[in-house]
Amino acid sequence: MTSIALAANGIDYTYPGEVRALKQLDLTIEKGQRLAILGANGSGKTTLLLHLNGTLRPSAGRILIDGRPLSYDRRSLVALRSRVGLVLQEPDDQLFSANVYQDVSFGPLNLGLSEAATRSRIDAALEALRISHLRDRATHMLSFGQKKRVAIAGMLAMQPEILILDEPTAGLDPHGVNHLLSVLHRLHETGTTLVFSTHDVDLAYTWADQIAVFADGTVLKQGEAAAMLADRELLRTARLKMPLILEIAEALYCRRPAWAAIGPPRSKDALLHLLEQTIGGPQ
Amino acid sequence: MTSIALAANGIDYTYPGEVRALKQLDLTIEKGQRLAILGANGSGKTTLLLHLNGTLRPSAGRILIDGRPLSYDRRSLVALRSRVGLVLQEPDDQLFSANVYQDVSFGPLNLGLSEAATRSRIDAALEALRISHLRDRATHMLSFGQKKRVAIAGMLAMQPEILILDEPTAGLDPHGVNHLLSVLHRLHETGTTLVFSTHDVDLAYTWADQIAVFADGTVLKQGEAAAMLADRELLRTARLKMPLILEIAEALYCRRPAWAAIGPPRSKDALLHLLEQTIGGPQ
Amino acid sequence: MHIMEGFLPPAHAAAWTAAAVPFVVAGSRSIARILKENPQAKLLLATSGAFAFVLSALKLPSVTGSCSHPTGTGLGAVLFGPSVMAVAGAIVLLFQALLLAHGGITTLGANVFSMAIVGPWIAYGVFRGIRGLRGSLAVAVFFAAMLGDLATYVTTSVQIALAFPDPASGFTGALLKFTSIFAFTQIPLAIIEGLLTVIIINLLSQYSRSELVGLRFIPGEAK
Amino acid sequence: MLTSDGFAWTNRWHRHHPAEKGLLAGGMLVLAVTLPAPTTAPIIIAVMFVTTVLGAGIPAVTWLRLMALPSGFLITSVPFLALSLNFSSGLQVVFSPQGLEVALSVLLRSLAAVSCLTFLTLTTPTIDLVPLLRRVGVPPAVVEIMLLTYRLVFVFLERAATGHQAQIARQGYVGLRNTLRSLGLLVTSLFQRSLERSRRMEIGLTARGFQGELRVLAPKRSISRARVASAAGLLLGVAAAGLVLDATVR
Repeated sequence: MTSIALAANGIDYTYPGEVRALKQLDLTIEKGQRLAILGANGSGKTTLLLHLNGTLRPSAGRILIDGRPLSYDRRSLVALRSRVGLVLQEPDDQLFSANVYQDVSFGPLNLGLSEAATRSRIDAALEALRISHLRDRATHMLSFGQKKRVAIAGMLAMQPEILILDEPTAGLDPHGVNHLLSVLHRLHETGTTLVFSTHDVDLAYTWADQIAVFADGTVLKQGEAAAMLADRELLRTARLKMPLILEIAEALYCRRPAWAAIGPPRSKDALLHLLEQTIGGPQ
Repeated sequence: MTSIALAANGIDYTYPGEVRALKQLDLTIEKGQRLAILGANGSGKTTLLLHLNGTLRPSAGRILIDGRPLSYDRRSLVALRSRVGLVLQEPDDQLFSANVYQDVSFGPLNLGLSEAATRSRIDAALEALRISHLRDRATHMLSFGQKKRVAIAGMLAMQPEILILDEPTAGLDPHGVNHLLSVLHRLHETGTTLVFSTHDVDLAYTWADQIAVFADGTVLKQGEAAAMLADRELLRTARLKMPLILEIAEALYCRRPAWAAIGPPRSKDALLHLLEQTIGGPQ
Repeated sequence: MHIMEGFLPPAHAAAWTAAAVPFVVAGSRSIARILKENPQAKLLLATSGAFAFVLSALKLPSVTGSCSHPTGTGLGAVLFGPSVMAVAGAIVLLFQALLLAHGGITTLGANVFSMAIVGPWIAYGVFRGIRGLRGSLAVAVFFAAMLGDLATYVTTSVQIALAFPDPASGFTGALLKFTSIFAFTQIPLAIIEGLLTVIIINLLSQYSRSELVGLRFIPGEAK
Repeated sequence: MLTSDGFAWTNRWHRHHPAEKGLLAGGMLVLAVTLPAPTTAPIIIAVMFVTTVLGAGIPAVTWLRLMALPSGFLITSVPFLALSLNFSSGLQVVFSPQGLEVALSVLLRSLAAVSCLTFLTLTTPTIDLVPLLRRVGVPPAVVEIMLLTYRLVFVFLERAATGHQAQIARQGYVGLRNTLRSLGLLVTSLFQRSLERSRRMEIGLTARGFQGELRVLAPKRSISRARVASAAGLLLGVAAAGLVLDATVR
């Protein structure tokens, strides 16, 4: 049985004086999982993520870490945040220092690590994101994609067990997305639990183990990725569309029901392969 | 013959003290066209757009408006900007007023229009973007997608002949993208020339008449959308990928060469239709 | 430290407003001059004002546990000069009153006088003085920000003491009373703000040299 | 972001002409500081509570929270008005009945004045009041700067809030030293980004025809004579009631 690392249990939240809120939201994050929180803009995804690392405190309901409810005293929060790392969407808002190396050092130093330990953490984090060559660069001279990687490195240097990323691919071009996904892939393989929010159904489909479909401040349904995205009714409610790969595969399946046994293709290549099987090779 | 509204002729540009630049760049914008400038992040697309409305002045080469080289005195620039409207990527860079109505009024007033004319321009622009209900709202209380629409309305109220948009869909969810595209569609039908920069090949493929493939500060090639995106060599050089629809269609075409006569499908529906023709209806 | 709405008797409120107006008008004139040469400077001035407002909205760790915030007087005076600060400060104080109900309209004049005029001028004078005596940048900035803060708090105490003299010992007694009450919170805060301003100016002069030169904080490099 | 500002833009009276609300709040404020506080102030507080909460529809909790904000200032200063220092025979701290009377009256006057300001803060977007400054002789350039400042305040506040959250996620603000360092870094980055923003905004506004002047048209709003009359009536009523009550008490 898989064990649950972090969970939200019926949480409610209202910003003072505003309407938008989380309503009776449930979410479970299993150890070692890749979970996508999929929803339209402004549906409250960021607000949810800010609850998962204790930045915001729910007005009702609980956040559970290792099955125990989180208490909001300073010590518990510090302990939580050393295990749960959150990277926000906009890298410009989270890079504070003038150069890359200094910026990445912020977290480890706050953890109270020695200088030597901090330096090796920084090296490892820069290496993991393949940006060691940027170490001496000024943060404001970096491109958007580079800034994003530095922001992630800054969190990685704290070695969280659970890494949460808010819209990690937003604003990245295809090349930047691929680079980021390969970094996340390696992280996942070394045991880090990954949670990310996105409105990109194609990304969620090809990359997540589980998807939590999010709309209007609550999780409508959480489950295995392909099952969530094949549910047209659910997608309509959440104002999302079906991933193109799945839509084409479905068109194929409904014509040749027997194929359904293979399971839906999860990548472009799998789809092209399926297509080849269906209509035969080049003539 | 189509007439050329705006063109860049062999322009070079270097930011003071930096490396990134435009090099020997050529671009032509035809009247009534929808042109996508497609390239990776940081390739210099924004720098190019800032030349098209005279914000930056090339160190070599010329910008041609109606075939005449642009001169950079104040009057010519004011005249140029009343015809060429530029919407920046980040709406917060362009919205300066506390409420929506006031903000949209800025451009028309700068054109020297009367109060009555300005008010009718504002109403028309808000209507065109389907945001009349936001007229009394505070700018800072809008969502990102709403801000983006207000920024476009502010430009539209100046009734430019050519509307240039920098990464118009960046940060928008599928719903927001659809809304924006339907607005742009109506604009195009009423004769506005549209130019937009993007790194989204799928968007460029389904939405542009022509594509200028941009890399490392120059336009590699400009031409009909499908032709540009079918050129694997060109895409590789520009670090772009082929649109998924085109890739699947190509897989189908190379198996049934005869179909190539139909031309490539430009939308998801066209692709599904093609697929249906290929493998027959549901069995 | 803001004197709250309605705290001062009308005559005092009016007198302090009258005292503040000439400085704000002079500041506006110098702004108008800047704008004539360079109309785009409007953006920079608004940016400075908004920055000052946001600075004043940040919470400082306070010894007394109550939430306190930096005044930004010293930083503003050192970066933008005291005459511009009179206007920027007045705008910030007006916004704080209207937007947050913090401070007040009737006490605006008194607050502008202590926070946007006395504080910045003292800070600026101290900064120039210490720099003139070849004191280090850090020392100059620390004392400018700290003494700017303290000057503001002493001015506020004077304003309150003038309005409410002690029944027995008059103005002197009242001043002693209020300076000592406010000292508990204000002296530690002034020190913290001094330290914070040093950190900020250090970071800025390392990494934003060109901007600071543009603001004439650091004289441009000689040819 | 700022709770009070949120209500100012969405309350029941947000479309009413700012001059109407300005008249009511400004008039009451004048009454609060000029008429005898012990009798007038309670009436003003009651009237402003009713107009803000029942009239404009602001939750009572929000009203109370904003009214409580200056309590820190009152607590640290008002009690000391009732104490007197006497130097005649060494230093003596004595209770002064005369001072207590002043203290109570200042307390009431301040609260009444704050209730007027609170009404304005919660019902009227600050930016609607700024154009009124032009009428009292503030130069147009300064008014334009204020309009722009207002907008930028929110842009920067949002950045500051996000930056703060990001620093918390990286264990900033733990302990005094760390807090000062975190705050210093936040302010510095905010300063740099603010200047960057002002440069980019110049480009954005130039594209919209900016040549130095920031002229805008406000949405059309008309002054309601009925509301102006009722505000004036209310002011007269409160003034009369306060004075009559004062005369009776004496």
